[in-house]
Amino acid sequence: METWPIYRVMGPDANDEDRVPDPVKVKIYEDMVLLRTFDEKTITLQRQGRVGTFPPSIGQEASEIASAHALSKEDWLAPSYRDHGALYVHGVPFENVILFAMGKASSISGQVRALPTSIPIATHLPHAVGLAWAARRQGEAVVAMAYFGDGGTSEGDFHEALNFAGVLKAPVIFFCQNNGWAISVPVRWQTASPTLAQKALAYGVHGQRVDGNDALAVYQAVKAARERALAGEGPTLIEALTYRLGPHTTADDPSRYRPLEEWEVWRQRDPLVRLGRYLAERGLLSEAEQAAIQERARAWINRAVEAAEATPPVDPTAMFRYLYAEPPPRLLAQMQALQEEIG
Amino acid sequence: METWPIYRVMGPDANDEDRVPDPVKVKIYEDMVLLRTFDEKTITLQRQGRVGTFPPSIGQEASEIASAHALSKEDWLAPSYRDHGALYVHGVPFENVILFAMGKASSISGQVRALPTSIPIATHLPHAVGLAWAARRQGEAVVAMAYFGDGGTSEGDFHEALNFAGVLKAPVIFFCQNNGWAISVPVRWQTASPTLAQKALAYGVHGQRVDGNDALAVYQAVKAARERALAGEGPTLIEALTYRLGPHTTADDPSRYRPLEEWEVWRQRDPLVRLGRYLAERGLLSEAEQAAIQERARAWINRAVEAAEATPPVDPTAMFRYLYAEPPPRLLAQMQALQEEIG
Amino acid sequence: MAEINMVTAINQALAELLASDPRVVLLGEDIGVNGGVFRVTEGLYERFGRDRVMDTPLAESGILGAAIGMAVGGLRPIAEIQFMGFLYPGLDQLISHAGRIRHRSLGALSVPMVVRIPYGGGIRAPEQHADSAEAYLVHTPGLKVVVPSTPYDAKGLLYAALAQDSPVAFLEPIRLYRLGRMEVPEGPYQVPIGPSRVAREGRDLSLFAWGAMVPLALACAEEIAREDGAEVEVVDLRTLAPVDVEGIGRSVRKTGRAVVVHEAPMTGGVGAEVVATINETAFWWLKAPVARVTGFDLPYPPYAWEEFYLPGSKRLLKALRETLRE
Amino acid sequence: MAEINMVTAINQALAELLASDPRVVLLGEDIGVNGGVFRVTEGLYERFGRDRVMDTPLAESGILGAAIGMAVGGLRPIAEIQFMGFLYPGLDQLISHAGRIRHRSLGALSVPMVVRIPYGGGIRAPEQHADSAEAYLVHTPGLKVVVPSTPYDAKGLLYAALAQDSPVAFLEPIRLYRLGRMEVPEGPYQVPIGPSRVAREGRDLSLFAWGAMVPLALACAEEIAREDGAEVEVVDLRTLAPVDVEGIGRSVRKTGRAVVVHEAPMTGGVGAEVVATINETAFWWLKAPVARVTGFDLPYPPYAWEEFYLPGSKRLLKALRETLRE
Ligand SMILES: Cc1ncc(C[n+]2csc(CCOP(=O)(O)OP(=O)(O)O)c2C)c(N)n1
Ligand SMILES: Cc1ncc(C[n+]2csc(CCOP(=O)(O)OP(=O)(O)O)c2C)c(N)n1
Ligand SMILES: [Mg+2]
Ligand SMILES: [Mg+2]
Repeated sequence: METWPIYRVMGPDANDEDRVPDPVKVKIYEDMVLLRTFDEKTITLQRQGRVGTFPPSIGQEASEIASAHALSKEDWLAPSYRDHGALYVHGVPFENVILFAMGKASSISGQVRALPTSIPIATHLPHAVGLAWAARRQGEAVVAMAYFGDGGTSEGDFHEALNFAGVLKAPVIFFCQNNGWAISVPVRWQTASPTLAQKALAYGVHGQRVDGNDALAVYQAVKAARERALAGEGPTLIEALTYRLGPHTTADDPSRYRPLEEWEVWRQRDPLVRLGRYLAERGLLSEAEQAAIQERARAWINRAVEAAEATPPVDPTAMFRYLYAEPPPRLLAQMQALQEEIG
Repeated sequence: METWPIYRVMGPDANDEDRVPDPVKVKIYEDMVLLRTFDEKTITLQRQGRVGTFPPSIGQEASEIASAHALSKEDWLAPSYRDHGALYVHGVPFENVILFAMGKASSISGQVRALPTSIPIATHLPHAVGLAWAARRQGEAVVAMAYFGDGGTSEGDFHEALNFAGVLKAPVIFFCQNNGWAISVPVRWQTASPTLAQKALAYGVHGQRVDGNDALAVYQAVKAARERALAGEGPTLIEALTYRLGPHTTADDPSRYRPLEEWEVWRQRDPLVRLGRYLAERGLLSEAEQAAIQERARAWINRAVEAAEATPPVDPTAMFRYLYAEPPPRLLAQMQALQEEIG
Repeated sequence: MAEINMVTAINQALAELLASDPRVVLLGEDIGVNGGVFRVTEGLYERFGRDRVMDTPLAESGILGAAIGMAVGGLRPIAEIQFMGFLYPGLDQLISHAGRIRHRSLGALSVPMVVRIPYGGGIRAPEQHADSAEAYLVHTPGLKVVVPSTPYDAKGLLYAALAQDSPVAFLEPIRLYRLGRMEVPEGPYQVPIGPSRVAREGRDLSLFAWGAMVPLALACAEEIAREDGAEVEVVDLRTLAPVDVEGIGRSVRKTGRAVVVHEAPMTGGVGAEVVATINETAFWWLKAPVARVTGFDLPYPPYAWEEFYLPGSKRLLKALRETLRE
Repeated sequence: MAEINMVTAINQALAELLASDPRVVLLGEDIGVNGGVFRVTEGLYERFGRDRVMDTPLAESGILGAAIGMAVGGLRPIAEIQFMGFLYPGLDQLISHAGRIRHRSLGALSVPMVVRIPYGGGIRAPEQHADSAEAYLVHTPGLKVVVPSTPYDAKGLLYAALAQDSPVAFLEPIRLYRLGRMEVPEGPYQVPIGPSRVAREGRDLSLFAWGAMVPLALACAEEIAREDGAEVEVVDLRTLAPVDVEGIGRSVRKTGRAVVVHEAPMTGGVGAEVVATINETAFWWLKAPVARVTGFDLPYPPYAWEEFYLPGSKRLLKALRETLRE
């Protein structure tokens, strides 16, 4: 049986750190801070009833942010419900992320090459295969990357997508954030496979484990997978080992199922603290500079939330506008009925 | 990467042959002959319009028959459309198999512990997991075995079932007949995985390749998987390497997609000829005795087909009888309407 | 008798069933340690253990398929699908197998399983967490489909569901989970599957509803009585499949007018079946066309639009008044 | 113009589309080297190669999901599901994604894909190879559903389907594949999606049908004309979603009577939607209840029962006569 080493860049005996450009390291840090700040803020907003149910990424910022930084803007993203961070990095304005949390907007916007976040688990993985295939057929040197969780590996669509991708040698990256839990179900109840990366063996595709709290390792792993894909060497399944420090969503209470000790261990591995320490040690960003970044993020998010709340309420009939290029007669009649109803 | 040796019993450097009792060897041969005889007959009947579309097992008799012989009658079978041979071994009277081919009966009958043949590919694999779990909960020392093909490994339900079984350590055997083709699609277009057995690695379950044209090896492999399952060691995925010598079904023309040379190679490996030669060499069944068995099978099948054709046509309203223990009012009204319609 | 809400009523029924029948097992995502995302299975894992209250991998087809095997194999599985929008990856198991095994085995095997499915909107849930997909199930031969609208019916229908020889989809209106309390007896009792329930008698119009639309229907009926002096009969269908042909016909033959209300999109919804059933059983009594008041022919929208999408009292009252007027 | 059957008409359309639009790709099980189990894609693999006519692994959700990705990514995929009974494992992709991406992205993305699905009974096929599951699709917002009943319509609807900005389910009645020939022009032309087609004019009763029920409907209409002297208008719905509200209403307002015929089980079938649509658009013109003539509320039975299960002329003539008499 192949062994499945965990790729690290920031660890003691790791290397490759010079392959990540310094400005990228700093930008990843800034984006991680922004995401953390937003998630914390939004949990509060949710408690106040100002946004709906919300899935924070707290603890997963390294894999969430650094992975997306390794992509080109021409690449396609197929995100899950927890991937507003990656979407932001890929080009969705954070203003839009906030409006989406308020139920007022789509999860994507503008010209960004991304699908709306997939709510049904893992069912978007086949889309990534199709996007990758479409890009290749149209002669574009781009990849498609799907985000999903450890729980997602149990769904049939995970299997069908990886198998398709293997057969087609499609330029796809399957980016699995193994955050230890699928809501209340621990990975060991999710599968008897000792690792998720080795599931790649079932499809003749490359499998790669990476320390998901090591932003630089995540960045490098995705970069490498991307290069392999573009070189025609086929898809990669990346298992990023990380941890969800917060609740599954604001509707969830992890104390019901998750041992506090486990959480304590992972809190010590906070990817944001880790990258901050690294940047300080390397002289790339002093503690004071980091504090300033955090302060700016807070201020920016506060302003953006206020702005989002100040946007006018949704136009009730707007929901009729998008399903079809031309709404059929019955739908138009329904729209008119609603118009009358609301006066 | 683990290597995936192919388990053989009848090969030159193989052993274990003494572990299969001689009477079992003979019975397996007889049943293989009966299946071959029936399949050949039915292809003719279909051409004459006397039965509907029919999927013969010609070339796969060793894996089809010997696998079922390794089970206990208390075990549960979850067959596919091509598994009338296994069903017969497990207890479905061949008379019933014939009536089913005529569209007049269920694929199962009587007290046999088997599901109706699954028509949608691989969607019955989760049933085997449930059956195994039910048996265990009820304290029965039995296993469930699902039959499916190489194409079936691509379906999401294959994945979900193996993953469930792995987590539950359920006493299930997943018996995959890799006959090289899923209708017109060769295995290498079905998956980029070099073997099907290694897909077991994705689920932490045992994977086993076996020469599917070696009846004794198939028998032993299933026996071993069964013992492992009953010992609480969990499920096994068996990949039986065999070949479909005939068409996918009577509606199929393999010359459209299948190289004749490949077929020639496998025809030389006819499992029936191979087992016959073995039995003759070992003095278990002379050539004359084999000829007599074949003759008896032909006569029996001919009589049975005639008897089946002589059964009265179906009672039109019988189809209303089984869906519910008590048909609801609208269904009863539909039945009455049909009764009036046919007068 | 204690006054309890629907979550507690279902929980109580599940606990009693687990305690009294060793064949009963529960399976689903997050139903064990966590007690279910709606807390419907709270405390059952602790009491009955992991072999009876099974946290499964995240795979709906696997869950339903395993439940089918368990049911054929002699257990009485109660599977949970976390939200109705996540039933679809497992729909094949219900259509191709659960609903057919009895038929295909000519009665030799049956599939006595229950699938619990929280459904419907109105709670500001994230996208795709508010679907009402009962129409797919109702059109699937071999399945029974029930939808309680009160704690009492929830418990009684669940008992009845588990006593069937057929698979039963048990739809739980999320919006009603904690909306009201009523007296619910301890211990077993069945609410029969099949007959609808007249939730409010009336002579002027029959209003057909199920699930979370029932309280809305009742409220509108009261308002019509108060404001318009007409008496609306509210029929809680309760069982959607097999459809209560006789109950629907009887009510409309009495009132001569009908409205049907549901959350799902109009086109091809169960409302169409109700209209067709009325057409077949009460056509000559009809004094006006039957009105359908439904969700729009759109995917359920993001929650800021929810109040406009779902049928509310304005939309329903308008239809009632128009139908009464014709 | 050549007289060709429906298989050839679809094949011709596919070949022309592949030749004229590099964005078109075909994918499915056995559609390439083998030319499809019904030979609909015959010769296309040889002509356009494996990158355009793709034999896929055996996985319906994978096929439909990949097609969705291709469509969003700028291609025009035409996926094949080998038989309608095997659509169910992939249904989630249509319900959760194909039909929603445009809506959920507020129009930023669209999913211009076609899913070809052979369907229906009458050819002594094995179990589960004869389903008519159009009702599931019709109730799914965002999908369009078309069903040709002639070679001409098959080609024209396929062209129209591929020109949509929405996913289109293109249902091919297996029984009609080789049943008749008619003149079909070479080159592109569209049969518009939406409007139904009056296949036979009549003033006494409107008979709604689609797919393989259309020839049956026409034959029965002729017989009624001959034997009973009444003129039945046969409306081939052709598009099932979006439903042709106007066309249905117009015909019934003219005739005052209606029958709808389909192969699928009655309860919750598209026939119910037709009845409900008539109720809403022509109630005051109706002189009799609308009759539904359908398959029974059973899974499609083994083929020895097929002739009793499917609506045939006896069942349809009886309903027509009863409806004319009332
Ligand atoms: C098909 C489907 N089934 C169930 C759910 C409900 N659900 C939402 S998130 C979740 C757990 C997902 O766990 P994982 O894949 O590990 O991702 P994570 O939330 O940990 O990022 C479940 C069961 C869903 N969204 N989709
Ligand atoms: C879900 C589903 N999709 C498609 C089909 C149509 N079909 C029937 S058999 C077959 C090929 C099966 O190949 P394999 O699994 O290798 O089994 P074999 O026929 O070779 O025994 C296909 C595509 C089906 N029956 N079910
Ligand atoms: Mg997780
Ligand atoms: Mg095969």
